[in-house]
Amino acid sequence: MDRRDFIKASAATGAMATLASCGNPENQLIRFIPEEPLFPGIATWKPSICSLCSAGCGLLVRVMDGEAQVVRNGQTGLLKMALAKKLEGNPDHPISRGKICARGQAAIQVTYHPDRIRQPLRRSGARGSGEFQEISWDEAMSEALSKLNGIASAEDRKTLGFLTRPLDGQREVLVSQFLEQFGAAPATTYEVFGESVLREANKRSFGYAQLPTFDLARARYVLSFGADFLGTWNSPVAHSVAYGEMRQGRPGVRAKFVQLEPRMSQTGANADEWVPIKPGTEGILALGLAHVILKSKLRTPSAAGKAGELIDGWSAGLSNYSPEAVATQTGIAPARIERLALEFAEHGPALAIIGGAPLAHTNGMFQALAVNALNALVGNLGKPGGLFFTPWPSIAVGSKAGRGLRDLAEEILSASKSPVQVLLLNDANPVFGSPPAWKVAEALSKIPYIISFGSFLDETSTLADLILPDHSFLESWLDDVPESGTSMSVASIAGPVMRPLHQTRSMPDVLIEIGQQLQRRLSLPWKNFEQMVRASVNVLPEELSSLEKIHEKGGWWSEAPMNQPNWVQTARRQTPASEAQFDGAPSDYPFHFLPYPSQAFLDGSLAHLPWLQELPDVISTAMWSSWVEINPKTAQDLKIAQGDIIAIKSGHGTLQAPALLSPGIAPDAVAMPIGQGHQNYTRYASGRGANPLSILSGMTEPETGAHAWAATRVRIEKLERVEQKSPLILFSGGMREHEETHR
Amino acid sequence: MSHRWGMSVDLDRCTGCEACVVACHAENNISTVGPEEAERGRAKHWMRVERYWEGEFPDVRLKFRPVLCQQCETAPCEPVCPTYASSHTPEGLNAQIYNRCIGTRYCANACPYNVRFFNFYNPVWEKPLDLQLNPDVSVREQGVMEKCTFCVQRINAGKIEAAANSRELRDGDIRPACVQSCTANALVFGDLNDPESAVSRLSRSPRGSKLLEELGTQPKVTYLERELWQESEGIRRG
Amino acid sequence: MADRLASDLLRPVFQTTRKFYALIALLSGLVLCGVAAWGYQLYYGFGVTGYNWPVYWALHETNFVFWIGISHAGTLISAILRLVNATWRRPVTRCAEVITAFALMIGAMFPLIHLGRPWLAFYLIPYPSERGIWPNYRSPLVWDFFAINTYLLSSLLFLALPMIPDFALIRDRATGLRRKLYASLSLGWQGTPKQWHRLESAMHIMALAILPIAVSVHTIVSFDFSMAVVPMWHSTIFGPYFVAGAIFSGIAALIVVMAVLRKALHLENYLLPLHFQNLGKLLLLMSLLWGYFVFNERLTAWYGNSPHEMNVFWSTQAGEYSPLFWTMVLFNFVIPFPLLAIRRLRSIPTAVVASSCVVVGMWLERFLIIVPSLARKSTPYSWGSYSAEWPEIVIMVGSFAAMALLYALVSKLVPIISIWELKVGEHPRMKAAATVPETETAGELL
Amino acid sequence: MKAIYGLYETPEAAQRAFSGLRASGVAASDITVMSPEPLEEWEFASQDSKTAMSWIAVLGAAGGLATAYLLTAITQKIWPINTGGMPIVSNWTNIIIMFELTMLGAVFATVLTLLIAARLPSKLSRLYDPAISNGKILIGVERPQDSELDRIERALKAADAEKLGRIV
Repeated sequence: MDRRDFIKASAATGAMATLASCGNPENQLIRFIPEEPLFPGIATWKPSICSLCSAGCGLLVRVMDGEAQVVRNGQTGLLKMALAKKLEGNPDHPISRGKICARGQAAIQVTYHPDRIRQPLRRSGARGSGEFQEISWDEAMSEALSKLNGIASAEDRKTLGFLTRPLDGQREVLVSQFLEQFGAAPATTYEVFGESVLREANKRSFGYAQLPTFDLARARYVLSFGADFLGTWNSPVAHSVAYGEMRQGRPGVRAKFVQLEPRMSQTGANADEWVPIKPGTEGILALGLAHVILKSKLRTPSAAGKAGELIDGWSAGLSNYSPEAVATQTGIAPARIERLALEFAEHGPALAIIGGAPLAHTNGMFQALAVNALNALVGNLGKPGGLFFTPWPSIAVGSKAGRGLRDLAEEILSASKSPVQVLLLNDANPVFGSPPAWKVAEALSKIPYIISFGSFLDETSTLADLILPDHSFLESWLDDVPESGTSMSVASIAGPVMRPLHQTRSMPDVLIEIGQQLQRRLSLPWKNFEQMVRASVNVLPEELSSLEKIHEKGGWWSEAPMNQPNWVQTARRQTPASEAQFDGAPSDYPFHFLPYPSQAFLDGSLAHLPWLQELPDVISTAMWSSWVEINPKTAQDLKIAQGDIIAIKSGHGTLQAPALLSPGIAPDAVAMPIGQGHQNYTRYASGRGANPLSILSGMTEPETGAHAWAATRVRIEKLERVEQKSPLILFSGGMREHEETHR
Repeated sequence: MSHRWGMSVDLDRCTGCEACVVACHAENNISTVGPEEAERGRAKHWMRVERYWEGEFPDVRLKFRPVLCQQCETAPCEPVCPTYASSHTPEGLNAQIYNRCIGTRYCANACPYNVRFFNFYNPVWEKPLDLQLNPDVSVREQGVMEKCTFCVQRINAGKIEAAANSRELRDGDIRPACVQSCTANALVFGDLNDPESAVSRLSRSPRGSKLLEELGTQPKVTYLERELWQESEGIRRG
Repeated sequence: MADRLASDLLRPVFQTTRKFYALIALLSGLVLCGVAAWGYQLYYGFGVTGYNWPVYWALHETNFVFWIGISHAGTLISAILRLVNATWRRPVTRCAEVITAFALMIGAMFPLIHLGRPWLAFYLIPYPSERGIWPNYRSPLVWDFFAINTYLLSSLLFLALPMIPDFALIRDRATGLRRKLYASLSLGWQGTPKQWHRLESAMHIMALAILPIAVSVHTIVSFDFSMAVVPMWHSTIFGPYFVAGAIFSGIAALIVVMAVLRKALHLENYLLPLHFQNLGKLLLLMSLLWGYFVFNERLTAWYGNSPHEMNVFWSTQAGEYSPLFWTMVLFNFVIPFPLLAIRRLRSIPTAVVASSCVVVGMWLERFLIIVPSLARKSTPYSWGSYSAEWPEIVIMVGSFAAMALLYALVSKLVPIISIWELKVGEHPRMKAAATVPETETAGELL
Repeated sequence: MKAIYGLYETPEAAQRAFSGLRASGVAASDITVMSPEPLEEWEFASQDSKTAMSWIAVLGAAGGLATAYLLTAITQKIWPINTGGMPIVSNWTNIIIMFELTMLGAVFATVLTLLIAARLPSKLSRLYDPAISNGKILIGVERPQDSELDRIERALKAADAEKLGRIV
């Protein structure tokens, strides 16, 4: 009896079993025979790519046979199919090295989420009412086509908009080609924690518009300016793997790690020395350190090359950044500044990292350039234990940047007739993720027709008129070129690990299909996205490009020489302002408001996963809740106790959240994790907690237009009456290992 | 040679990323209890990352400590169980045999580490989340205790694999979900009866200590202390 | 004289007032509520209680220990009094032994109630099962199983045997159905010298046997806690501490019950101030003993200053449980001591007040032993707290109602004072003993 | 069956009747005595007061001990489960079970002896008179020789019986 028969048989028997067990009359079981070779109870491992964040960790997915209740062309039945059971890191993959973070571990719940959109939806109620009706793909596609054919003239075609979270690999290529051929403007990309400031700064300092990669494993001194690089920033898994080596990987050598930040992050908790610093003064401190180093003649200004030249007064030794001057601004004692500077200069290879909040100030560009200069000064660029840039394989094609979200919203609101008539919305949730001042929600609702590719109803996709649900990443063809995190040049490529659970279609396939069925047919030369991905491989060096080989590995990678910084084309520019501007006068708004990406939910896009909701945040130990971190002394002055619901008021709004007394935050600041406070995002996240982004000012970093989300000041009021109860749910009891309860 | 499974936890590597916590849920079919129950203290985390504050702002430190069942040699949870639901396997694991458990919760009281969890209600996976359940691990009904098993299903799978390829188990063949997922490689698992295994070597480290050692439970999990940096780069005990 | 005795003491058996039926109705109602609450807990799952991680034992266990403690009123005391042949005991013994029987039955319910899967409770019974496995004799819970059953069986026999002659008495006076009933209950007792003699020697032997059993039972209950390495549980003093506490609460309960019977059944001529005084002295003694044990336990913990123990210590002394703790001290010592110690204050009402305080105080003591230790175990990260939900509380109320109900019913079926023993007491030769001055009786009983 | 008896108000009277009967040549063992309370201090109520009850109790205890030992040690041997690093046969803990069952054995043995010795339960003998539970003491003779009847009756009357009963 050959395999297929065996499967048929087992399927049939299984059918009896299920019939007997569930005894559900209306699903008269039509048996779908699997295409995959499946053996009951035998697990196989398939490579994939984690697409929850932009790091692009390579995955191995444990796949086993199982019975899923599915709907196929109107018929309900049990499908014996390969089911993903567990996600693990791909040991060969240069980024993940066999590991993935907590969020990656939970990513599998995206595929099996009970509130996933299971087939196309058409809006049936008023916009934002969240009322939709299920329709067939044929209906959905014809409606979408008619809308796009509706904007036929060259003028009108400009009114097609595309709003997406930053894309990668062939998806990016496809979208830009689609828009270009259609005659529309390039796509608008948005994510809460965009890295445009750092990319631009790196372009100016080193010639690479790219996130940096750090050789932590071989570094002996790490100075991190507010970068939560072990938790949520850049490529956390790659960093953590290297961090382990940095700590205990080298006999007799253990690097020192100093973290400078006003609120202790998960990364800061691991520092040998944690230095609280006034928000927005990180760049000044960096130059202060440079000043000491130059003064002590340990390095010469020229050592910093172009990166130094970008800084005013660099060659003159940064005379106005004396420790005393810097101390008054940063709040760090002069002696400490000198000590840190000398340690940094003497314990090479040394590494300065900046990321996260310090870049989200109005002076973010200055801060980035300052830290870049500091790196350059100690000469760690492209050196072992230093900073370098991941070399990209020829497969990667950067695309033109479209309008920023803020400009888009402004244009739409200012014009009488919306300059965007049809909007394609892919996997971005700006209504939740952008400051109210930008008025994104109003702008979007002014657009006559919105097509969303979302898998879930969230604040933004509820505004859509038509929803063409995308596959989950485990069901799709994936490719990705990691921006950073490795010294190798990498192109991750993976096919689906399981067949679609619901009646969904992958967004690229839909684009290709639309492109080919438009009246003005676009020349997209591929049958489907799979073909496109396969084709893309051909540009890789010949001997490596056998897709089979790539496939079982989960991608293509080769040890390429580390990118040395290339100084060309970095034109001398005006140094940006060094002072950070804040929204709200200290007199009315005495506290810095520091939102931060939460360990579980990142920017809030993962708040719908129950595992992550119930994951105790490692510092607050809170589950299913949002909270405001406040220094115990401050709390005492304001008579605020643990768990009291307090009001946070900024010039742009008010939110309510329970107070969490935390010794790890400056007395003049309050911090709040981003992620909760969804009005509408599946049964697990809706109406839970508060969203700090909703009270942020719209200030931006002037040179890139990136949102300065760390630049808002607030005041705190203790509430006597609480409107909606959102309790603080902590997993832990005690705060300290040895409570002072002796006699 | 029979095995004695053990683990070492390098607190100097651990970053508190909690990948282990979620990995454990994914591997062992640990149900989430939801906000209302979590608020009432019924959340179940076989693996947790304890965090302890030291000092006050600005001179404040934070310590992380992953805590799971310590698989004690002389486990306080075992003798108190009236039905042998909690007993010792030949390979030194503290087994929890769900079928025998009548839910006295005595084992949980006797356990100094509070790593045993009670099912106050039947577990729920809202469809189709149940499709993710690991068929190698039984789900626990209302009224029984559950706890870390050192991923015994993986241990057995590893042995079967080795036998199938007619070879001895190699060090590192078997990795519980938490160890597999540990991003900084702080967790190391292996056979303590093999003096050359990574875990044996680490357990002998001068930085090593056991949790609540003074209680004489003889845990098989060794914690390697976090170190402090010194100018000289000579290494001082933390 | 025999007639007066019999008619007084048998009145409740032969006449039933409307008040009595009302009382029964009320109590049965409460008991049903308790049963319903348990049903609710069974049906919806243990989660309906306030139990949580890490406080896995709380109110149910408190009530278990409390009731087992109360049970030490009867059999133990009456056994002691029999052995030292304290003649004033005669009216007291039976109503004391009845407490034991019922308190044990009720207490033994709680281990069932507290199980996560009570339908599997039979796993504790040692029999060659298809599961090919026997109970784990290392587990204190199995010790409980044996100890409590032993104590219950022997207490029931100890209570039942002396009833036979009184059943015979009723048999000879009753008519119709009641006669049939008591005829069978009296097993054809006819009072031959042989029967009398064997009965008395049997009672003597059982009194001897029951003393160590009673002591062992509450020691083993204390083992449930002291065997676990939990701060403030793992203590060698727990055995005697619990036994003392048990007798303490037991006597208190007995005094309250006697006072109630005295009023309700008009036994003023049988339950004399003398009895309350002597029991009061016993209570005073136990109160001192209890205080002594608490001081020992607290002092060693405080002096030892081990961090884990101190966390629990302070949570009861000054922390969230301190109100309960100091109430306990007030009720178990500060109030009862003067009331019982000062001669001028001695009276039935004061004895009752003191006893009621002690009953409450001892319940608190059980709670304070169980919950704070679990809430503050060794790793501070896993600390928690406990607040009861309604199911536990209703079940607890039900258990108290059950005690009252059973007692009321038994006082209907059996003369609550052993008539024949009393007769022996009133026998000319005995007359003297019944009226000896207290001091002497006290000496007699110690 | 034939029987004759008298009921007496006080133990003194009963004793006189008893002595009278003995004097008139009735064997003590043939005399039936029934009283509403134990009256050991009187000769008539203190026959066959010897008993091995306490020794039987000790035997019962021994039995209980043996059972307990087998129950614990043997089952631990046939189902050897290692818990908490304790020995397979953990006598320290078994002692507790042994103690309890020992005591239970003693109690059961005692009660059984009582029931057997005191012939409980049994039917009431026809000689019994409910008046006993009103405090009367019954002295009587079962199956007397016809020849003796008058002598017995006289003896009983002599001790001024409240009531004389004859059962023919």
